[in-house]
Amino acid sequence: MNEPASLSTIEDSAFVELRIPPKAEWAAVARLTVAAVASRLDFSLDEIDDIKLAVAEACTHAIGRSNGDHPVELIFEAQPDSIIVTVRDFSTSPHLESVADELDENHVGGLGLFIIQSLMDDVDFHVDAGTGGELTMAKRVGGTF
Amino acid sequence: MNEPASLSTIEDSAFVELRIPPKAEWAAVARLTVAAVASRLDFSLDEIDDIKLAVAEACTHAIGRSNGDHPVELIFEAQPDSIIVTVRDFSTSPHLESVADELDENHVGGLGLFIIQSLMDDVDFHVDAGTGGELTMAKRVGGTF
Amino acid sequence: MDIKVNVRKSAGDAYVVELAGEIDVYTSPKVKDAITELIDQGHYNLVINLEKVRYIDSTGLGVLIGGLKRVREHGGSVNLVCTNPQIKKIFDITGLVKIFGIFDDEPSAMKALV
Amino acid sequence: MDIKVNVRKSAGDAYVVELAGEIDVYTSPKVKDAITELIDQGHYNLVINLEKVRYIDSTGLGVLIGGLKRVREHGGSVNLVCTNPQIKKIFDITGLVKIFGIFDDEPSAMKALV
Ligand SMILES: Nc1ncnc2c1ncn2[C@@H]1O[C@H](COP(=O)(O)OP(=O)(O)O)[C@@H](O)[C@H]1O
Ligand SMILES: Nc1ncnc2c1ncn2[C@@H]1O[C@H](COP(=O)(O)OP(=O)(O)O)[C@@H](O)[C@H]1O
Repeated sequence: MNEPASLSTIEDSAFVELRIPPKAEWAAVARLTVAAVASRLDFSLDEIDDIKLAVAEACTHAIGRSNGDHPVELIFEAQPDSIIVTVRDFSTSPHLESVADELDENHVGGLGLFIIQSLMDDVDFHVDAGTGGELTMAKRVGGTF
Repeated sequence: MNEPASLSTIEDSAFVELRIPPKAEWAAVARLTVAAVASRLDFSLDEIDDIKLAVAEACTHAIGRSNGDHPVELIFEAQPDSIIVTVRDFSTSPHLESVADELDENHVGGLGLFIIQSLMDDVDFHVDAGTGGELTMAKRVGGTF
Repeated sequence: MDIKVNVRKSAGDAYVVELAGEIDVYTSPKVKDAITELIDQGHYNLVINLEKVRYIDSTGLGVLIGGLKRVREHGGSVNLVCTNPQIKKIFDITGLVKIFGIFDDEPSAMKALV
Repeated sequence: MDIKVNVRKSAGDAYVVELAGEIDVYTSPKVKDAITELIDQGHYNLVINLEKVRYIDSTGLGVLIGGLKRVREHGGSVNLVCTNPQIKKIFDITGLVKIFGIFDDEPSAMKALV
């Protein structure tokens, strides 16, 4: 995506949703879609690359945890000055708990989660025994990194 | 997307779903997402451009018909040798009927619909008074155009 | 995912509208505004340079057709510069090649105006 | 959205693995296979050229780390060639700059192997 990021055109919150099969070959689709969404905001090209990578890491994790039955769901909330991305797997495998622990205790375990935490402004992981894991991350335009 | 299309990696049908707000600024996201999906199949770069344009035309129509309340929903079914794209608006405005007529009678009305019919192998439009319009289009790898 | 519009005066009373980027349902109003403004000012001989346009769809074509119709009412014309094969193809399949003059470079498009 | 892997013998017993494209969860197994094959053949001095890599994520880093660990067991090393700032940044934030030798061109990376 070597295009100049366009000026922000979002007035209120806008939601874009994407579902991909829980397989490695579809992670690239999530990456390109979030880049397209982020380029509607005032993010720099470097910031868009950061968001792309963070979302790819979240998908990789979700795909890895999946039992293959449910799609990986991504919700992109575009606000005037930030993007909030939620990645949901619907997998209820016990592995999920340990990921939550890693994030809760600020223990840098998986390299992927560490990258997400480094690139995004806010990261939150939440597990529900019934519905699976939900990773939410936010990045502000011209933010901290 | 000046990247070589990759070799086909799809064994069975795979579904990717996208929902965008019914506003002009989000059509580009649908375009980039479908290009990413299509590049998982054996389509040539020209064929991917055709699919992108056809999907953009369908989104433009759906956005134009929308009353702003419902997202535009796109379902991409990737098969080993073809892609099937369904674009659903959930708008039940009477305008829908006339679009169906145009397609049914092979009457080339809207330039956008004409472009879709020219670029894709199969096009079908279906209206349900309760759920809105649904445009389905398919393109085979190495197909007719 | 945006459009750049650059308008400049050329030889005689001709104007060049140079477009760069993607012309879709979101960006085509900007293109329309630029063309409408020129026509409102009484300029009816236009070259629209699409060399740097990577994408155009029916909303963009509609703007070009609309511009052509208006300048023709005043005996003017619109010539296009277009080299991208994918974009040429869209003019082909829609039959618009027969309506617009389409040229490989700006000097040829300009020369054909007069 | 794919990866090209090109392996070639260089000076001494060193090998160059040249990668082009995107290294992600889908493509990194191909990279891993190429590196594993070299190591299995007894080549422990590798230059991995990332100049044409536009994208890498943790799965790609994991493959590079895995390769480094294996060659080190045999007293070998892995040097990287990387010029893309976004990719350099990923090695920075993960602390991997301290573990890999990272160079601006292949001759420097090769020279530093021995
Ligand atoms: N910053 C680092 N420096 C050195 N080695 C690392 C670093 N981060 C991860 N590793 C190593 O890379 C391998 C893969 O890491 P990681 O992605 O965290 O594993 P996981 O598959 O559990 O997510 C592990 O062997 C780990 O020890
Ligand atoms: N192939 C064509 N040749 C000439 N004019 C055309 C062609 N296709 C469409 N037009 C004109 O372009 C304008 C926009 O067309 P169209 O997109 O079909 O309208 P709509 O908004 O109803 O979808 C109309 O004025 C139409 O007459």
